[in-house]
Amino acid sequence: MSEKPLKKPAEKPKAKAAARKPATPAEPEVTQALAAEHGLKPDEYQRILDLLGRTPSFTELGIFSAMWNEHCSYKSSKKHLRTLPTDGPQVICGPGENAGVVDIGDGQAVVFKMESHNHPSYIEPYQGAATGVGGILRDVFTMGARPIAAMNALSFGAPEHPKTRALVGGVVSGIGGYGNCFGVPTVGGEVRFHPAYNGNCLVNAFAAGLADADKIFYSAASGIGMPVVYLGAKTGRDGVGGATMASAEFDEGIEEKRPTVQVGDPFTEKRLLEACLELMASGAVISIQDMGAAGLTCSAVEMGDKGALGVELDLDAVPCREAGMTAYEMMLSESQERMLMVLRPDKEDEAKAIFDKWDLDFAIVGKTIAEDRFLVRHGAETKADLPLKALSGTAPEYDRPWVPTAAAKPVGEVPAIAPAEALKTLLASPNYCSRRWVWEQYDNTVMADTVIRPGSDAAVVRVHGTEKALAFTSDVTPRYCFANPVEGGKQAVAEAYRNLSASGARPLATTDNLNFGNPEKSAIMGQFVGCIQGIGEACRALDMPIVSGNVSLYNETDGSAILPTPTIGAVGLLASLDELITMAPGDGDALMLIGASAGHLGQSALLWELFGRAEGDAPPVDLRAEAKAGELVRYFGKQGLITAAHDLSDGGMGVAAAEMALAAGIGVTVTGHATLSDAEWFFGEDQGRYLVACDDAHLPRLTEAAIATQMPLRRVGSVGGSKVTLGESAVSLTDLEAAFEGGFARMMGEDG
Amino acid sequence: MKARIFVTLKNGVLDPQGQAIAHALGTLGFDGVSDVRQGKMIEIDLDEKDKTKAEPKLTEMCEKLLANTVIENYRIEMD
Amino acid sequence: MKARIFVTLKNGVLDPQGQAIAHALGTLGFDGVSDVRQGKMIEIDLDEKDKTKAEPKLTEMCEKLLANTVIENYRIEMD
Amino acid sequence: MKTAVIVFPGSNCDRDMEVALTQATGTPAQRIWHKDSTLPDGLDLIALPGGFSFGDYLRCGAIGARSPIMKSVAEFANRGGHVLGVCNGFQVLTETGLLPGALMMNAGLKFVCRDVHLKVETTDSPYTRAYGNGGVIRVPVAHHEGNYIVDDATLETLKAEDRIAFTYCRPDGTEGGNPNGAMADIAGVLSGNRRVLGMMPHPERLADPRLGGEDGAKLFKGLVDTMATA
Ligand SMILES: Nc1ncnc2c1ncn2[C@@H]1O[C@H](COP(=O)(O)OP(=O)(O)O)[C@@H](O)[C@H]1O
Ligand SMILES: [Mg+2]
Repeated sequence: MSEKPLKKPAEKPKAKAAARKPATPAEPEVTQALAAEHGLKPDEYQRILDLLGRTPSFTELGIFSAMWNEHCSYKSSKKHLRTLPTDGPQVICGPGENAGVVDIGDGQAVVFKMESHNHPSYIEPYQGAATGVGGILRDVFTMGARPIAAMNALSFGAPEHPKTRALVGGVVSGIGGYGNCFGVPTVGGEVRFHPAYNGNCLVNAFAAGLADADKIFYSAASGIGMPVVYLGAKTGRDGVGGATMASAEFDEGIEEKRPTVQVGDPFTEKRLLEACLELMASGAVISIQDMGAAGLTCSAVEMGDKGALGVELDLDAVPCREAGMTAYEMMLSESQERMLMVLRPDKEDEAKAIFDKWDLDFAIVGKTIAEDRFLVRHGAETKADLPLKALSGTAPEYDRPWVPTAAAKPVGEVPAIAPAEALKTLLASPNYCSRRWVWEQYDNTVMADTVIRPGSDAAVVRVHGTEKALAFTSDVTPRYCFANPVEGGKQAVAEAYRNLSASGARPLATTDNLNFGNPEKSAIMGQFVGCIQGIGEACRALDMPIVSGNVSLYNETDGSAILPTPTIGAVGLLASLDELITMAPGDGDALMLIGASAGHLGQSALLWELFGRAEGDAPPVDLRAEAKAGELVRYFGKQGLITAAHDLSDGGMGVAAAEMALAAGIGVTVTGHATLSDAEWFFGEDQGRYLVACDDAHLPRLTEAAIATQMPLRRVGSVGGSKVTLGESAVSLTDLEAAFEGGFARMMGEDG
Repeated sequence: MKARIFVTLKNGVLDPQGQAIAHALGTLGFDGVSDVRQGKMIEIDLDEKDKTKAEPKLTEMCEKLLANTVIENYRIEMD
Repeated sequence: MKARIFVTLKNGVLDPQGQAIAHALGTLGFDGVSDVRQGKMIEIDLDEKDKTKAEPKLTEMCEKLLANTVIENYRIEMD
Repeated sequence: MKTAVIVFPGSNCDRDMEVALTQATGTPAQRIWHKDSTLPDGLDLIALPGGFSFGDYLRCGAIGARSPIMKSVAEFANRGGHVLGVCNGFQVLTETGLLPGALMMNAGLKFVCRDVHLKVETTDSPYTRAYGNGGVIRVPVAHHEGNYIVDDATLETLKAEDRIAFTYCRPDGTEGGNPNGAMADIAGVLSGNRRVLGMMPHPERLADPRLGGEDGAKLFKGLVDTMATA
């Protein structure tokens, strides 16, 4: 620890401070060094001293550290997040609440968000991932929505890295263990492998729920003297220090910093869900907030802050799992499956009956007060007495220096390839093989509304009791973001847009989970700023406002950062299931390519997987062309002109055509290109493209519509037979299927 | 040689299973149960006959596979 | 009083978890492991201090809930 | 036809079952809370839904099987009532002893969610009468503990009494396709009076053409037909 001279705390209001400052002999003395251990920088500590005019108590220091760390305060990212588009006629509630709320017509709304649980999952993959799922589900049902779909976007280190298999196995079974028990269908996600994640895996969990648009619940408290009620699991010492740790770069000392790992209890979460929904229906709930990172602290402050009220907490009433818990521990505990709410006092009996029915612990732990004060009492002592508004309102905000990412060098010579062989190699690789190994461990059909299960473009879930449906997808290509953050940011949104469109869904809105390295490094900050710029541009152009999101910074180990990974989760709407488009073409169909092909091989899957080369620029994204192409595909779908559609992304047309063939169990033939090389034509990753399959009879109408909208459309092949033929070379569907379906198990060492 | 390995959750780590069992025992009318914790017992038949040689081997097995030392403790018993 | 209940699969009942552990130990390079069986250990804190009174109670708990006697055996240990 | 679904804390296919029963019978299925001790009068069928009753802690279905309502369900069954247990419901039925055997962890040790093919081994039951003899149907499974075991003597009895309702098979009806290692590929078994059925696969999840299959619907149709002619 540095021995720099400490700035003296302001001396002035000493008498007052002494009178107010709660003194407990057992508690460590608060010094700048202790503040530093809590992750507070010297200037941040000084800010606290200035604000209070005294030294904070130990509990108060803990509260500040929780409120002001990166995870809760967004101090490095706020400035840039503000530039994102968050509005639109479809948006009922944008960022700032537990989850975003979007109108889906007929008085209904979809509520969704994505959140990371990266560090905890690296330390204890099963529990880390499980509690990540628990957290995001709580965010959704806190708003009054019943979760109807979940996704998970996972990034792991190199397949051959010694930790990778255990992380994959643990994370996947943790996600399944929690979501399956809770009873939400897990319908989509992503899995990628890259050495940049060797020391930091990413676990981004998405959840969406359904609610009546006029019955959304928010966190702002209202009314003075209203009871603040604690509901759910008891408080233990779980994760004390966790929020602070989640914002610190990993180093060798991680073993020492390890807090008690949080263990998830999906059974309690399920009861909490049912109890909360019943409670909300009873009219008893004024406001509600789940306890996430730094549970009681953040939730109580948020409820007060949003409602412009103070909060008084009596910690003696908090249900504790362990004996002798201190105020500090209770305020910072990250025990899962807990809620805080302000209830209507006249509905107390009804509320109690519901808690008892579900055998959940509850307690009145405080009340709202008129003063702007956050007062925490424990035993006979006042453990914290802070100005509530200032706790979040004066949180530091940084305009961190950043440098734009340098332009990428052009791609070098790409050797000639045998396209069918290359295709087989790609589809057998851990990055592009089937994820069946993963999603078969997730219950993806519970709730009996899953129309399109994992393995297609977007997953489609029917809106219960209607003929409407919602489509879900999660996308980002970190290679692109690394080479060119702005285009990469755009591309992530564009790919999500494409996946929704290829399923026949009209894209509605977006959630983002921005995973980056250490923002105190200007190059990393440059990646962050660039990606946000690109995401913002794309969301505007494609009318997919950001309604919720999450930022995870400091994903570095020993100075080595992850690839910039701004995961985009997006939701689309099918007004009727008749608009649904699948990925499986019919025998004899023509295969048509929508969009322009320049043969872009920079940062392509082909270069990386076959040659280990990460070269060139990311493919440019023409947002106007993207919008038009998506509209065209949806139009084709609505008119019943096509039998199947699939967007082109990693691995270009070759991979897309093969995936369609595998989905249908029928071969495809794609002819070569006159001027582009086989590598460029079959594996180029130009954006804004789709393959659609149609009956020959519909070709004239397809062409007509394409000409009218000035979209390139050309016939590239046909569906039939039992082989996938790319130009001059072919591979049997059986071989390809074995490569594709067996890839994941091979990577996990489970192939016998 | 037979060895038994007992794997238990560390103190302070939430044990939802134990809680559910305690609750169910209460519902069934068993009172006076103040706490329940659920752990694992793993019985291993080893060719090794020498305890002093078996022990480090078993410890290594626990550290590497049988226990998740982030949240679990283990104890080794040999016949 | 503290009691420990050990619940094990009956002889002849296949134990896929035990087999998987045995297999994994093999993969990790531990040889000489001839058999692995996984069971449960349930630790119970009872208010009852008298062993002779506690024992029938614990037996009843096992019969009624803690063990599935179709496939499992149990053994009770008291401190 | 009057039907009811028992709801345990942790049940999560209760609504799915309710929807399927309501659709098949045209009468809303009732929901019955596990803490209740009596059943409504005049029930024709009680369904124990899938999910994770009591978190499936200790053993799957173990704590649920000891819920207050289960005494009445057992009496109902013993009086000749029809009881259908799907997935967790099957586990509850074996834990109460209403059906023989037990469900152990899947041989692959992983949760498995996929469509499986089932051979209808007997049409001599209200649940299977609507399926053609020896027919193959497709329905999803989603479980971690579906590995059915019974002792050899009971297995012989089950076979002799034609009480194996469904076995896992390949799409063409040949042997294979067992997702969990179940003994004799057993996916569902009947009680001695053929009125209690426990099965791991979820017929209620594939009983709607919008979801890509209707094979599950016939199970409910068979029940409705039985009740209509009873
Ligand atoms: N972790 C996961 N959980 C569930 N489904 C997944 C997961 N990872 C990938 N999938 C599914 O596998 C399919 C292929 O994934 P991906 O190649 O990322 O799709 P795309 O290129 O269309 O975005 C998609 O349907 C996706 O939802
Ligand atoms: Mg796609």
